[in-house]
Amino acid sequence: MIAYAPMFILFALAAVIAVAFFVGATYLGPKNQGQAEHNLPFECGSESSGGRQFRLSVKFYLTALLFVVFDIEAVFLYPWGVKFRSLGWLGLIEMLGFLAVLIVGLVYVWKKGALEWET
Amino acid sequence: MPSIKLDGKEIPFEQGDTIITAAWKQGVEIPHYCWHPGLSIAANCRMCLVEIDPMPNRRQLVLDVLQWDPKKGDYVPGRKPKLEPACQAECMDGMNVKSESSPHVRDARKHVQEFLLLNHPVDCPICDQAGECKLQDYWLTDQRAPKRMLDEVIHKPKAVEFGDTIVYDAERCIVCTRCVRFMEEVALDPVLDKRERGNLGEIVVSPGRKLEGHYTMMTDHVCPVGALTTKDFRFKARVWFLRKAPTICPGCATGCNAWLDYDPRTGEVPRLRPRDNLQVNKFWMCDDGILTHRRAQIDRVTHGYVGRGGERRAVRPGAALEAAAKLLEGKVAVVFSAQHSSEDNFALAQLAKALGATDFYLSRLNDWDGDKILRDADHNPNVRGATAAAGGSPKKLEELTGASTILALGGIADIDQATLAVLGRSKIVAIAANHGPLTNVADVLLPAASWSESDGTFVNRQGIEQPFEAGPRPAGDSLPAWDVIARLARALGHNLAFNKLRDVRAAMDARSNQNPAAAAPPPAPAQ
Amino acid sequence: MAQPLVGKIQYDRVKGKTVPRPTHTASEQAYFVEVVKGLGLTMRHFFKNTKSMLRGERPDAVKDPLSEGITTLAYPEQKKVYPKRFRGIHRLTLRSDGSPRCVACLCCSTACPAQCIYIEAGEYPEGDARRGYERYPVKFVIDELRCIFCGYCVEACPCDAIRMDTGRHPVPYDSREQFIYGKDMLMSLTSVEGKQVAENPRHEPPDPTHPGIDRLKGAH
Amino acid sequence: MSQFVIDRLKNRFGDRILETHSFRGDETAVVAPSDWLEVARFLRDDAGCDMSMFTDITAVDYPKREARFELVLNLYSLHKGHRLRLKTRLFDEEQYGDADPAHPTRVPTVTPLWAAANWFEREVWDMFGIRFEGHPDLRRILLYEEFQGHPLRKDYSADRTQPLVPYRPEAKDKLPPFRVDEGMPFGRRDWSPRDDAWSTDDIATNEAHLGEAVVVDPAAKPS
Amino acid sequence: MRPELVTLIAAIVKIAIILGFVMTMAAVLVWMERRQSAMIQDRIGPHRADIKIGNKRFTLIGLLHPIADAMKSFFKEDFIPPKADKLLHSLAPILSMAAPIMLMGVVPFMDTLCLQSVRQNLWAEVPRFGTCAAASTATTLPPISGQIVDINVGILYIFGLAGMGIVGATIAGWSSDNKFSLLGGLRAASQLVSYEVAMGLSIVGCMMVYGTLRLDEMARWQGENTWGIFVQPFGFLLFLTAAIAETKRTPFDLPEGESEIVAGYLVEYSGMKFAMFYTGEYIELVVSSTLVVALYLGGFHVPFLHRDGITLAMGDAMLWHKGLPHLVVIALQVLIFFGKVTFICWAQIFIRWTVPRFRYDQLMKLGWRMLLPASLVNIFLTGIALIAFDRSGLATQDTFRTLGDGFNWLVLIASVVFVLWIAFGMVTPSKFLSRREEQLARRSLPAKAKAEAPAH
Amino acid sequence: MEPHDYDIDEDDVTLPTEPMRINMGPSHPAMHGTIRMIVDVDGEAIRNVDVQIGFLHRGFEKMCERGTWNQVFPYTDRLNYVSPMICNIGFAMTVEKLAGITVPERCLWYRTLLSEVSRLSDHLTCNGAVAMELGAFTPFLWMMKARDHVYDFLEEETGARVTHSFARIGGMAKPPNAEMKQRLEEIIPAVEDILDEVEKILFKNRIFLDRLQGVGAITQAEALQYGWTGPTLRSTGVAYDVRRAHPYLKYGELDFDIPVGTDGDNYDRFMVRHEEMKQAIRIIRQCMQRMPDEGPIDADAPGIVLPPKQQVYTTIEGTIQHFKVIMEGAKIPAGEVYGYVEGGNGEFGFFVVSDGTGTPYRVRCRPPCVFTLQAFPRMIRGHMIADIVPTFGSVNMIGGECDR
Repeated sequence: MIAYAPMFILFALAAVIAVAFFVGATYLGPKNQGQAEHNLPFECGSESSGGRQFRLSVKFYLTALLFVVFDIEAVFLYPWGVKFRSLGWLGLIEMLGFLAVLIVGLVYVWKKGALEWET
Repeated sequence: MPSIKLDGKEIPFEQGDTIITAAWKQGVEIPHYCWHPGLSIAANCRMCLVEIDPMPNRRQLVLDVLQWDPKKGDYVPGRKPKLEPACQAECMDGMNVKSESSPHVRDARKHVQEFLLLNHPVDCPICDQAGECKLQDYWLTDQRAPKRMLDEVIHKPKAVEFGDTIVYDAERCIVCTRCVRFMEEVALDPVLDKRERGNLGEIVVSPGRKLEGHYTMMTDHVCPVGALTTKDFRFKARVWFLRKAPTICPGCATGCNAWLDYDPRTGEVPRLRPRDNLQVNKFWMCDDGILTHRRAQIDRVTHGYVGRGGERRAVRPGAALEAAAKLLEGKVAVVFSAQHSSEDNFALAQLAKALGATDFYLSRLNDWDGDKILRDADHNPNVRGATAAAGGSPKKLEELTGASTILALGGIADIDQATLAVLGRSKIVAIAANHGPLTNVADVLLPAASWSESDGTFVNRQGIEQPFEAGPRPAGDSLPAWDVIARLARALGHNLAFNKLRDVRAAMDARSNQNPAAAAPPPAPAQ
Repeated sequence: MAQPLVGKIQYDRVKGKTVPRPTHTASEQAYFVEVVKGLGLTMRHFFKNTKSMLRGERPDAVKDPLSEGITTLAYPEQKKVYPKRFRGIHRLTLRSDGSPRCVACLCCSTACPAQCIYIEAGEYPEGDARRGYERYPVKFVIDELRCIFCGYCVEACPCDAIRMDTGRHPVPYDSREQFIYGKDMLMSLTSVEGKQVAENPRHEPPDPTHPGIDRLKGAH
Repeated sequence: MSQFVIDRLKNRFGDRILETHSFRGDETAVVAPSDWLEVARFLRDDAGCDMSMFTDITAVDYPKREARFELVLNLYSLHKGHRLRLKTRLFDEEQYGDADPAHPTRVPTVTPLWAAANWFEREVWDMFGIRFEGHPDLRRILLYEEFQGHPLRKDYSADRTQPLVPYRPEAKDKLPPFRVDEGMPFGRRDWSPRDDAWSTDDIATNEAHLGEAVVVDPAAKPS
Repeated sequence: MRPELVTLIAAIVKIAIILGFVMTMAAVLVWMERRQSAMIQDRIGPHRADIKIGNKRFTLIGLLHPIADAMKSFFKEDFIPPKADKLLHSLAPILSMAAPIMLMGVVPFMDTLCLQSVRQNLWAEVPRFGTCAAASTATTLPPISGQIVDINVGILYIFGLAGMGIVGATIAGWSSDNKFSLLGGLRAASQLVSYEVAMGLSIVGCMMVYGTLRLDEMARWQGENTWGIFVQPFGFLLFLTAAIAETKRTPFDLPEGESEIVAGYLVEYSGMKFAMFYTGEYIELVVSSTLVVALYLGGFHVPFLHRDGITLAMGDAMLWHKGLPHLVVIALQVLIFFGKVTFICWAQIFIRWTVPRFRYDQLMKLGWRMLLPASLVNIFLTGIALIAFDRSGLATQDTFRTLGDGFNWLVLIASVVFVLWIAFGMVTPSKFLSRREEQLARRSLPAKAKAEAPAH
Repeated sequence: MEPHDYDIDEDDVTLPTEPMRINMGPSHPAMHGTIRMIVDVDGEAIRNVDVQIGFLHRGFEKMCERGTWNQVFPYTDRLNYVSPMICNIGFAMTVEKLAGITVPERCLWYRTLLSEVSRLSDHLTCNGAVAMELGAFTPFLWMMKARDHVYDFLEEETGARVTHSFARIGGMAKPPNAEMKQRLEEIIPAVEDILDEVEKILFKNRIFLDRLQGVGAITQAEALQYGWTGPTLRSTGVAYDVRRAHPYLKYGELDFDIPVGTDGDNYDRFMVRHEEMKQAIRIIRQCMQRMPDEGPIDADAPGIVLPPKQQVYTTIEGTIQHFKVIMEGAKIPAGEVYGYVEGGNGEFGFFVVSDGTGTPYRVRCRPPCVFTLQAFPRMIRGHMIADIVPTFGSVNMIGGECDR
């Protein structure tokens, strides 16, 4: 466990620095002037029109789904990559099979238009 | 009706009219300096020269002249018809006159203009006439050329004081003698004259005398250039900033028609000018009348005031209105004003009716020295109008013996100490444009607009109803008096439906239709 | 939606010169090549300018604003030389005796489209040689904040009394009142060359050039 | 230059072209409001006129005339290079209402002919208060919704102020020596306070001491 | 002394160095970015913040500006929109700033320091090959690794923590109660996850070649063989592109998209919170540069500098050798590593000021349709090449090793030439004025042209 | 939840999303000139746009009705404030047309030259802003540097960098500087150099091209329906340029090309403006050659043009002329005309009505950019949020001109 101690020290320090900045600013800066307009979120200088709660375009979620798919698979590639030289041809071919599935997936999404972001 | 042709336009005339007069009556202007419709003919400026076609079977007068030929660069002999001054040439039926349409006339005017400007100082920047100066106007319409003379101009006396009111600048003078003729013919006091000749000519006052009397300021008015200026208006304003409104002089019962010149930016009224009305004042006004413009500025009531003497303090007019409403109880004596318009007085009469008051008085200025020219002995502009509006014959203020409350209109009035003492025993609500003896003892003082700031009507001594229009916006918090009265009525719970002046006038018309006797202005009170 | 114009549009009065469309060459399509070329250009600027900065050979932006190199100014320390015609804040020119040339004719405030000039005319006091002859500005106020620096007042002045050749612009003050320049302030300003008098050859009574003729001295 | 367009119009419409004139090379034709759309359509579609380009639409206010507004449509032919100004005269809707056939106050929109007219007719509505029948979206365009009046009318005085709409900072007075009205032919004089000052409501809180008392010598006569 | 304690102390020292470096770099980069862009754009750039001592102003070529900015940030109003989620809104900047700092934990900035025996080894040479022995006795000290967190899955650590930065930007956008922020947050999330895929796949090639997940071993492999950029040129481009996209800098600055969505997820941040995002961004820039350096530019490796000193060689032929003490070698490595990182940052700033920004769909297409397939192809090609290399004869492999040395020479010569070019450039005067004269002469008015009739 | 077969018609299974309504402007970095767009977006794609103008409305037309004719010039400066000289000259020419005045030859050349210099500053600003808003800050600042050269020149000529107020009815406020041509000979090459560099850094960069190509495209027919003029119309292939179609000033005698595009998209608009700058430089060179160095600048019209200052100071006639013009303003005969010039954005027209007094009865400005802006919703619908930026940039909406 001691091997990971520096990591936690680093984490702690990073957090401390960030929080210190944060807290410093919170106490040093002037406080809110309390005007109604002052507090409004920025809408380019005019009052907000349209609702705030809405359903977002499905494209954004699709990206996240794709990310999960491809990133997880990428993680599978890492140990393979490290051990690739010892695996040789066999490893390459096996991984090609794995990648083929991945590529088929990519082609499918592509064809389905999930990679079209216009309109 | 006989007629002449001027530049192809048919101009009818009456027997004895000169060309320029006939044209003037038709609204056609022939350039001129020395001619004035109200004065005798001098024909010395030569600006109004016109070309008159010879009558049938007459030979045209033609002159041999040298003309400049720009091609040759030299003068060549030429001929041109003899031109005649339009101010002196009497109209004859069928006469064909060429003014604008004749190149010779245009040429003549150009040269006359050049001569008149030959020794003129470069004074436009400091001259009060700039903007309404005929030299400027005719330069643009008739000369449009730069100077050819290179010599130093002749210098003459400047800023000569002709009297207590008039300053004379000989350099600017074109010696048209309008002022000389005015003093002689209208003011009947030939105190001015001309001396020297040619470019040394100038106007002088008779030795040992000053330019004085009741009609001095008209000399400035008749002066077509900036030679004569009044001390009153001197350097006060630039005329091109001023707007004008048709008004009636509030100085006396003559009711001279006048232009109210005011500055729309500041609301100042720097001068009055006579407005032509051949029935009433012809072309003239007296000095005191011209100076009534000061009433628009001096001693103005601009706020509401509550309290008397040392306790008096200025308040918002609404507060004054409230205070006034509280005072107006019991037996109310109403004082009309001969200085206010018929509408103001009428509105007051309506309020009096609503209050149930029957005790009517009239405040006024005492008589002054009238003359046979313009000035009437009655120093008030609207005695007849106010009397008519009051719906009867209001009593003199001196006859007032006591009242719990007095509702008074108008600040400008002559009140002797005894009457003032009597008045002072009552509670007084005054509505006034100017401070005066009555307002000084008022418990509540409401600001009213001056005559210059509101529309209205004066009835002059001849019984002519003369409407006048507002110039600047009401000063300070003030409002036209009829409006103040209407608001006071509302504050008292009575509804006088006077929102616009035309409401008041409509009510007046309605009353006069009902009661023709009240409509016709009663004869002037015998005094 | 409106129906579009029918028919083919032929506008044959004028022949246009068609601008080229992008060529889509391989090097353009591949992003990197052109980006690297662009990097070359920006680096050229960078090295050139850095070098001139470090070597202190930066072109003088005041004297040589057309240089390829850095041409911005470090403003308050370095100031651009304004051209001759530059319309700066106003000044009132003076006569030889130090009084203002202005005769309060109000031409400038007439011509001013922003209405930023306020003048009150007055007569010279008793005893002054110019009394009666001329007026002078009792008050001459310019609201430099409202002024739009169009130069119309200078153009409108018949006496060469107001000028905008001070070569200054109004300093950013911190209150509005400070932008309101009174007569004394305006009279104290000088032109770029340091002059305060005008070149108007007009004669005034106290000037030696004025003939000074009046009824007593005059020839008649 | 484009006299023949006028001739063509006269041939086609005869007396319905009320007036034509040519000044400094600009040709103008005046029609009745009822003919507005038809003439405009003819100008666009006729092969000889071929006014393909909408240049501008605006109005001019002549308050002394009975039909106070003059609606001005400027057209241009891209192919033929000529221009024409088409005018019509309208009455004030605020005075005559919109139903009086003897006093037409509206014209049909030309937006179907030229899409460009859309915003400019909105502007004419905004500035003059002239409505266009059938306009798809007749809102104010340059001014805000709460604006009162139509400012390019001659009787809208240039110094008129508008009431504040909420969420605007307060207007500040000008500073001395520029008092409220000084130095400007049109001031930013606020019209409302006088009425407020004269109101008798809420006196107690509003009472203000405005100045010193003025007492005039009774003997002094006003001039 | 107990080895654990030594490791701990060493770790703290390393953290201090890294933190010092990162925080300094963040400030310096702010200055660099502003000053460098000024130079590119023919401006002066920031040079006004000063310290007055007596009558003298010290502006330190504008370096005081970041300090002034930081101080100003502390004293600015801290603004939270009333309807915002206050917790998340406050958490976002902390995450955005802390995560990149943590990322620096696995970056090797030096070779393993063999502390085994201070008196003997630190000032002496150590053998070129072989690793340090672990602490065996009570008196010997353990070796100090070149990174703070000595774990064997460094790359995974990086990818794991990089996700936190995404979270920071996304929740910033989400919690701000502002539509622009929301769009920015969404854009940030989409963009970062998309490019993370491409980035993750583009370095598989590196792992295949280096055969490790440890960044220090990767660096060491590059030192022994040749730099990654030469064995994975294609992968380098892919990784660099993805890395720039991950740092959200132009041309990939859509989440902020100044002219489109105002400032994206930063719209509702002010004062120090904004500064924290800002700092975080520059730290990210440093981190991505360190990764580029560690993966492709030899990490702390200097051409021909080995653990035992400088050895100029070409293949098996050793040309020159100079032994150097261990501490000197390590110090040189640290310096050169930081130098390389700075250089890469400097180069990235140029990219920012040269190219315009992508559009959202173009960006996503580039990520998914170009970089992702390209990185798959890269994996495939690398695999084939590696197998071919492994299967080839010794001679071929020797040739390649010699080629590796050749690349080392290339790097060395290029660096020297670059330095000399700059030095030479600095001593010659600028050519501005003479060139301008030429231009004026060249471009003066053409000879009087005939008055041509108008074209129509 | 029902199971879906994802291969069936996609419209049935697409989740209904609500458009998000965002305000772009009035104070938005891309909305230079203060304009508000209410944009309905679905994700990043734009469903609808409502463009609202008027934030910079100053009542230009109302203000013109209260001053003298010459007092309109400062207002025209603020119409198209990146090429104010063209507005100045356009108004002067319109009133001269109404008054029937002809200005001297030298003034015509001078005005032509100044117009083209102004066009240079207009297009430099517009193209620079397009590049800047796409994130390419560097070329923008280079172009600003070039524009600064142009402004320096204009400042030397007129006395102010932007608000020149230089034209007068019947002439110009001042004659050209003695060293004007020499200055131009220095400035023009510097501007050309910068244009070259901008070409190098932008014109082959795929990111830049992708952002412009095919975005905001409009057909010729639609452009004409919307009444477009100027570079935006020419980008669709219609070679309508007032300078050629109705030559004014000296354009009829000059040799220059009218650049036109083919597709009417942002790229074409950008390129047309770029090419126009080169043509403007060509025109400036010709003007420099052919403009006479001597001769009057003002027309001979005493009631309209101010006299020389020396006459004002020394002679009463000069003073009177001066006062007449200052007090009452130039009296323009009653009538109404429409005058037009090729402004930075297209046909810049003034419809002027005079009632014969010194004050304009009605001044109407035809703002070319409003026509282009009106078609903006049509151009942008279906594109993405980020496309608003280059499209709006290439429309070159100038607040002062648009809102008046």
